[in-house]
Amino acid sequence: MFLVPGFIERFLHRMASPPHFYAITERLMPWLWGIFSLLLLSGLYSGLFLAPPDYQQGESYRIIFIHVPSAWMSLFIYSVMAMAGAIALVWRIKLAEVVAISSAPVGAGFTFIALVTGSLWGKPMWGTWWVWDARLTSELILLFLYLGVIGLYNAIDDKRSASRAVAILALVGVVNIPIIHYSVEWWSTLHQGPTVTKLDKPSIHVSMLIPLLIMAVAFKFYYLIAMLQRAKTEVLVREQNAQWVKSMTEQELAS
Amino acid sequence: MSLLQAFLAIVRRDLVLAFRRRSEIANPLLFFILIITLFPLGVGAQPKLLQAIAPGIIWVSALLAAMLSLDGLFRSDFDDGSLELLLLSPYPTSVLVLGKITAHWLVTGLPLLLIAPLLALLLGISERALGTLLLTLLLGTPVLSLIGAIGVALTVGLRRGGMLMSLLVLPLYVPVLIFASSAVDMATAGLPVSAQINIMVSILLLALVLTPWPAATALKMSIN
Amino acid sequence: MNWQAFFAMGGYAFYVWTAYGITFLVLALNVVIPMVQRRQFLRHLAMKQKRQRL
Amino acid sequence: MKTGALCFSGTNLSCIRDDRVLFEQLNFTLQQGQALLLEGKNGSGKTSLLRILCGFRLPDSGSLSWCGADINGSEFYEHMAYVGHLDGFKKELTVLENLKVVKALNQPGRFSIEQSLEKLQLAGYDDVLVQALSAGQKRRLSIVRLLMTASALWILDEPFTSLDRQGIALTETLMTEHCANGGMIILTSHHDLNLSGVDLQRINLS
Repeated sequence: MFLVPGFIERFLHRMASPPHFYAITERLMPWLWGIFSLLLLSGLYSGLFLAPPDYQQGESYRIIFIHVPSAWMSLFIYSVMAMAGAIALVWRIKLAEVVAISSAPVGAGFTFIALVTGSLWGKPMWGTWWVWDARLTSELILLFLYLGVIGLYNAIDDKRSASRAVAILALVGVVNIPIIHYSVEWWSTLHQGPTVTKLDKPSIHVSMLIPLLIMAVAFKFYYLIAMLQRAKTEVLVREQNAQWVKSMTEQELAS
Repeated sequence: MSLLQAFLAIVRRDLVLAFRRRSEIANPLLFFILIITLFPLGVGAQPKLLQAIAPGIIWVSALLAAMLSLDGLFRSDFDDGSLELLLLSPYPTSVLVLGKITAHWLVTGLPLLLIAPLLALLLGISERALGTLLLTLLLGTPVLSLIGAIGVALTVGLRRGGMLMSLLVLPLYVPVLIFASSAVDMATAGLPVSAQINIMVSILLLALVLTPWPAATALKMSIN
Repeated sequence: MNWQAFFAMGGYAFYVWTAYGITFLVLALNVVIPMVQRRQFLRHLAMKQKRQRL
Repeated sequence: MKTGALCFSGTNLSCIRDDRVLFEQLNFTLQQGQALLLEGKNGSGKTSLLRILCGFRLPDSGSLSWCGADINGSEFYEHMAYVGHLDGFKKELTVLENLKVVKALNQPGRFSIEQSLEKLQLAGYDDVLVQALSAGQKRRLSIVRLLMTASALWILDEPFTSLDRQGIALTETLMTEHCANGGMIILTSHHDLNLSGVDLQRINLS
């Protein structure tokens, strides 16, 4: 924790205690929702209305505004999960465990979205729902990695050891993802030639890039919201014997 | 020096155990041959077709055989308490785990190399590709044992860990499958294979250095 | 641009709107499910405390 | 074993299992020559505590230290030996083969394999397969393991299970000897302990 400004260190320290985490999250949530909705609406508006149709793909390219940010998020969340896992393993910070496991279903969701939207985009463009294209294939394997993490967590009863297991698996996965990605890329160029890269034109017009970036940021905020929602539930389950949870449920009972 | 002795003691113990139990060596091998026999029955016996998909068949079967045998890697040690003693040893657990993986490979990976000529015969792989097949098996099967050890270590404490283990481990096997089967493919077509072999060597070295630590950590987690 | 043309998406309506529909369905589920779980768990905890007090 | 004073201590240990608090705020300090007996009903967390002391399980709070340092960064594992519910012997291997593996994995102790076998009246069983031994003989073999490895600290979970009266007396003598030589013992037992001259602490979990 050296080289970190004092106020951030204090913030992190407070966040590391479950009741504070719960309270801070509660207070943060409306703001996150607000920013997310604003970004989402402006992203959708500029993506679906303002951006002109693509000269090759017509209107169908508009799937890009959810497909590409989801694909980015799927990798981003996996690396966040692995980082949180590493912190949990090394410093045994309970909250890092919670963040790691709460990220997994959100990441799996984005991976699923990237696959489905990719397939829906591929049908009109390539004439088939599924091609063994390098990116779709790596995304599919990434989905399996996510499902493995979720399955492992649910299979182990003791939640603290389950978190350690998840952290180890996420770290192993994060080292493997570049290798898997590289191998799949290599495999697909070997087998079919780089003809399906109609989708990545060397440059993308600014009017399309801006909504894409707005959606990407909106999805980051969505991730924060969804992850924190899960984290809150997870913290409650783990801390159910603590006094602060008891008094909270008592208030619930009274009301 | 004594660390080496501890390592060798583990390898020797597991080899002796495997020879006393026998089925541990025979079952994965028979399973491997059996799956390969099933493929011609499933896809038809045209020599051209079989030759084309042979590398894929061999490697997918090798992955499945490795999966089958992996389940026993820590199972009996977990059941009889030897695993606890392994973890309480003052020597680094990762080295002892590497010993167990080594023994596992000697018992289940190495025999695959020995029956490779038989497979070449069954699937009509050309003679010039046989050497490449052997080389990919030599480089690839240890990686299967090494990566698989992490999956088993994570699931050994669970009642029905087998299915979960394959979900955890099979996606990680993708690079080995791709490079190994494409090397055999290329060799059949008479093309150079040094790129694939070089990559497989680096994957093996990487796995050798990087996998024992997470496997050891996962075992500590499983034992509680 | 009129609404009809907008919804038609140049003939790609099915693909575009299914993609957006599934996306927002998954996103919504990923937020709603943990909230429901939390409410259920809190209720379960409250019941447990009630039992213990009796 | 007599060099320097060894010391094993735990502070503020707590353990929660399946949302039930097994114990909280547990403290102990064990010096050389002392023994610690954990008492309590079934399910009171004796075995969980022993497993925490071995480092198999993380305590839900609190810490363990060996000679002042955290057990994971210290020489703890060179100085301890554990006998649990499972004996840790391979039943397809002979007694001697099993003990040779034990020897390779640990620092050599005060007694050789032969001497230790003799002490527990198992001399001559060297080439018997472990699966041919009776439950009591297997338990004695576990105690052989304690004698042949360098272990100042013995952690024993119900060491007297399946031992006959003579075996129990023998084990008690060995435990007394161990403490007299500057060893430490932590154990659980339903059997009434007879360790004469040993500084015995008790912790009651309930």
